[in-house]
Amino acid sequence: MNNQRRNVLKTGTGAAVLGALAAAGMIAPGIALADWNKAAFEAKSMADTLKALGATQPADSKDVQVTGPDIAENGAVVPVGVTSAIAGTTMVAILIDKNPNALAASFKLPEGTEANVQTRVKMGQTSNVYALVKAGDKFYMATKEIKVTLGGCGG
Amino acid sequence: MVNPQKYIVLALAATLGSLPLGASASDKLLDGINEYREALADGNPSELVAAEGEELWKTPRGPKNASLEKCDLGLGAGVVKGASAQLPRFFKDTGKVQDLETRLMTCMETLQGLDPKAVVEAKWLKGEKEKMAALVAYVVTESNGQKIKVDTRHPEMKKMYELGKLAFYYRTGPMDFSCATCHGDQGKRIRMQELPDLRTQEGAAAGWGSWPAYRVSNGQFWTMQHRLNDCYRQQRTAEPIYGSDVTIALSVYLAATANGGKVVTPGIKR
Amino acid sequence: MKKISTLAVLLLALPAAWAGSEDTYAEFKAMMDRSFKTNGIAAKHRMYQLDFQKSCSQEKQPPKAEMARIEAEQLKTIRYPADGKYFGDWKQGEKIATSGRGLTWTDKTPHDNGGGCYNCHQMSHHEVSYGTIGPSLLEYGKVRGSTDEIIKYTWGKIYNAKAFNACSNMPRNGDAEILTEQQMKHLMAFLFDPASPVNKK
Amino acid sequence: MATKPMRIRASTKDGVTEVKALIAHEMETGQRKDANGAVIPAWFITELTASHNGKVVLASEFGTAISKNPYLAFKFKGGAAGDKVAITWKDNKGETRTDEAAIG
Repeated sequence: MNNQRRNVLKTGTGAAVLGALAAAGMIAPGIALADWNKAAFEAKSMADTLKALGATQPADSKDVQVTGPDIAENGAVVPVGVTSAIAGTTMVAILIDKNPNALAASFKLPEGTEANVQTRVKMGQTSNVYALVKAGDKFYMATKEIKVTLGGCGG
Repeated sequence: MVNPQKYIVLALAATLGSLPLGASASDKLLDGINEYREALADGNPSELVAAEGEELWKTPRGPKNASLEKCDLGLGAGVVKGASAQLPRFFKDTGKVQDLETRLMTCMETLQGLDPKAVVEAKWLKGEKEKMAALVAYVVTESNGQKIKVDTRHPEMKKMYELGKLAFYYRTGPMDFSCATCHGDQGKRIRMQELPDLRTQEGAAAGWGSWPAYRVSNGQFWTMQHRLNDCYRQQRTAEPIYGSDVTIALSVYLAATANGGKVVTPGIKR
Repeated sequence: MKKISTLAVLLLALPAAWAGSEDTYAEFKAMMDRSFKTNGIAAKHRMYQLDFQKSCSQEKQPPKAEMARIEAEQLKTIRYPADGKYFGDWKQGEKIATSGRGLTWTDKTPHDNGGGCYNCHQMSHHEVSYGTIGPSLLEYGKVRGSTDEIIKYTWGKIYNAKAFNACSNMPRNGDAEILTEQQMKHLMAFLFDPASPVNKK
Repeated sequence: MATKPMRIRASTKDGVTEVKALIAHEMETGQRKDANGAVIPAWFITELTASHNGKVVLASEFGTAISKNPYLAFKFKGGAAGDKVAITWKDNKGETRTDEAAIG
């Protein structure tokens, strides 16, 4: 279908960008203490963040999951995780649409490490939370809305 | 027992009419929040504070250059395991009923030669109060899983219980609040926060048994003194002095009411 | 004027309202006196009770006659808007209902307070974070209508809830100078205006 | 400013080791103001690496949206009781710290 074809095209572009980044030495081929991806962490929108990660318009995948509660009592600490059932997942990242900077964290997974990472993030407001996953040279994504409520008395 | 207050609330609800949000929608929201709380329970950042406290407990300090390892928290010199589950208690050496924090101040004074004033006067989570919080985190971690077991047989404990109960119902200040305003009825919420009914064993156990705690909203570890202090701030009263008798009396009332409940300290809270 | 009358009332505190032994109570008063200190705007005199506060500081409510006496006293404190206008702007009212701030020792001025309404009441169709200490006020105006009687009653309830229920949990927003007359008018609009989310889905 | 120790727990079951870590760090966003209205400068962990017996098992990059006192849980294949799991972090001020724990 149309959607599928578009995705193939998109990942094609993503791979090209990635290749360029790798060539420029921004993505280390081996896993060392990689340089912090300033461009990605300082990007504001989802689109700019994906671009900075070399993952322009990744494909939605049911094999990727954002784990976390439906509602958080406090936005300062929201337990969130990413799991991927896609073989050969080498990177997972957590993005929060409505935060000032969308990218919360990224994790490179050497062979033998499961694609299942849990952490805790800050959320300024109710937002879609995205899991971005890289397997082979392709990017996949999943999303979940997490509501942030007010807790006790405002004083 | 008939609770007239409840009838009035019900009567008012009937008079003022209007249907509350469907119970199922509200329940679902609370289920979601419970799921959130469970996800936080594993990996309570209090552990970081407790680790500091354990270190501090063993580190010689003060003019006497001594550690707190000989501190008697009620179960004998140096016994930390289970000690806070049995506090407050009457201590013969000081002739007073003491909670964990005032007892730790006694130990700091007698063993280390430190002036308790430095703790009392410090700002929350600064200087000596930051150190106190760490010590408290360590001590209460050592009572996790135990049963609340406060001995109220001593006449001084009995007296403090009565005074604490009076303080619990004492309405004052510009908003006419008492502790009971928020914690004197069953099944109530303040905004989304469920309020334990501290008059009952179950409610008191839920409240007393899960403080001190790490508060995720500000990333701070709060001792029970800090908790009570902020309750009074929200009640719009004047400020209770750190370690003052009203804080001890309330602690005795709450702990005694909670007797038999489970200690899950340090807790993790909104 | 107001302050003087409250002080006078304070001196007339009723010994009968207190159930325990007088010795214990004297000890309790002494304990409260030495346990609190002034911090910023939260002055120590806040610890000294008004007579109705004392009557309402027990496990059980005071006897009916006592309740009625308090309610009659409190009813006298209510001041209705001099200009006869009861309604402000519901949008401002919503902000006041949402804010739970004010009058603590971390607040700089005692004159910039929220109503804290959502702490205890459900109010609008869209705010899910509401308390249940008080009754739901959802669709308040829609359900109750806006007769003069209802409007006057509601104003009085906001101004001094103790006039209608001596030991109500609700603060005396007008009488204790928590909210200004203008703020209470905004709250009235929030409750009654058909366009307010209290009444409109 | 002295760094504070982290808490690392590692346990192995059916050939998979689960690591849970709590890291003491402010994780200040740089977007908050203090009581006087002055911006509190950003101060946060940027990179965190976990290794098992010297081999990297996780390489992370953090932004300011990671909560104060970060929590991290992940799993890797292999690992035996007594093996060392080490975690190293580096923050935007150039501070760094390493702690390790034995798999239990």
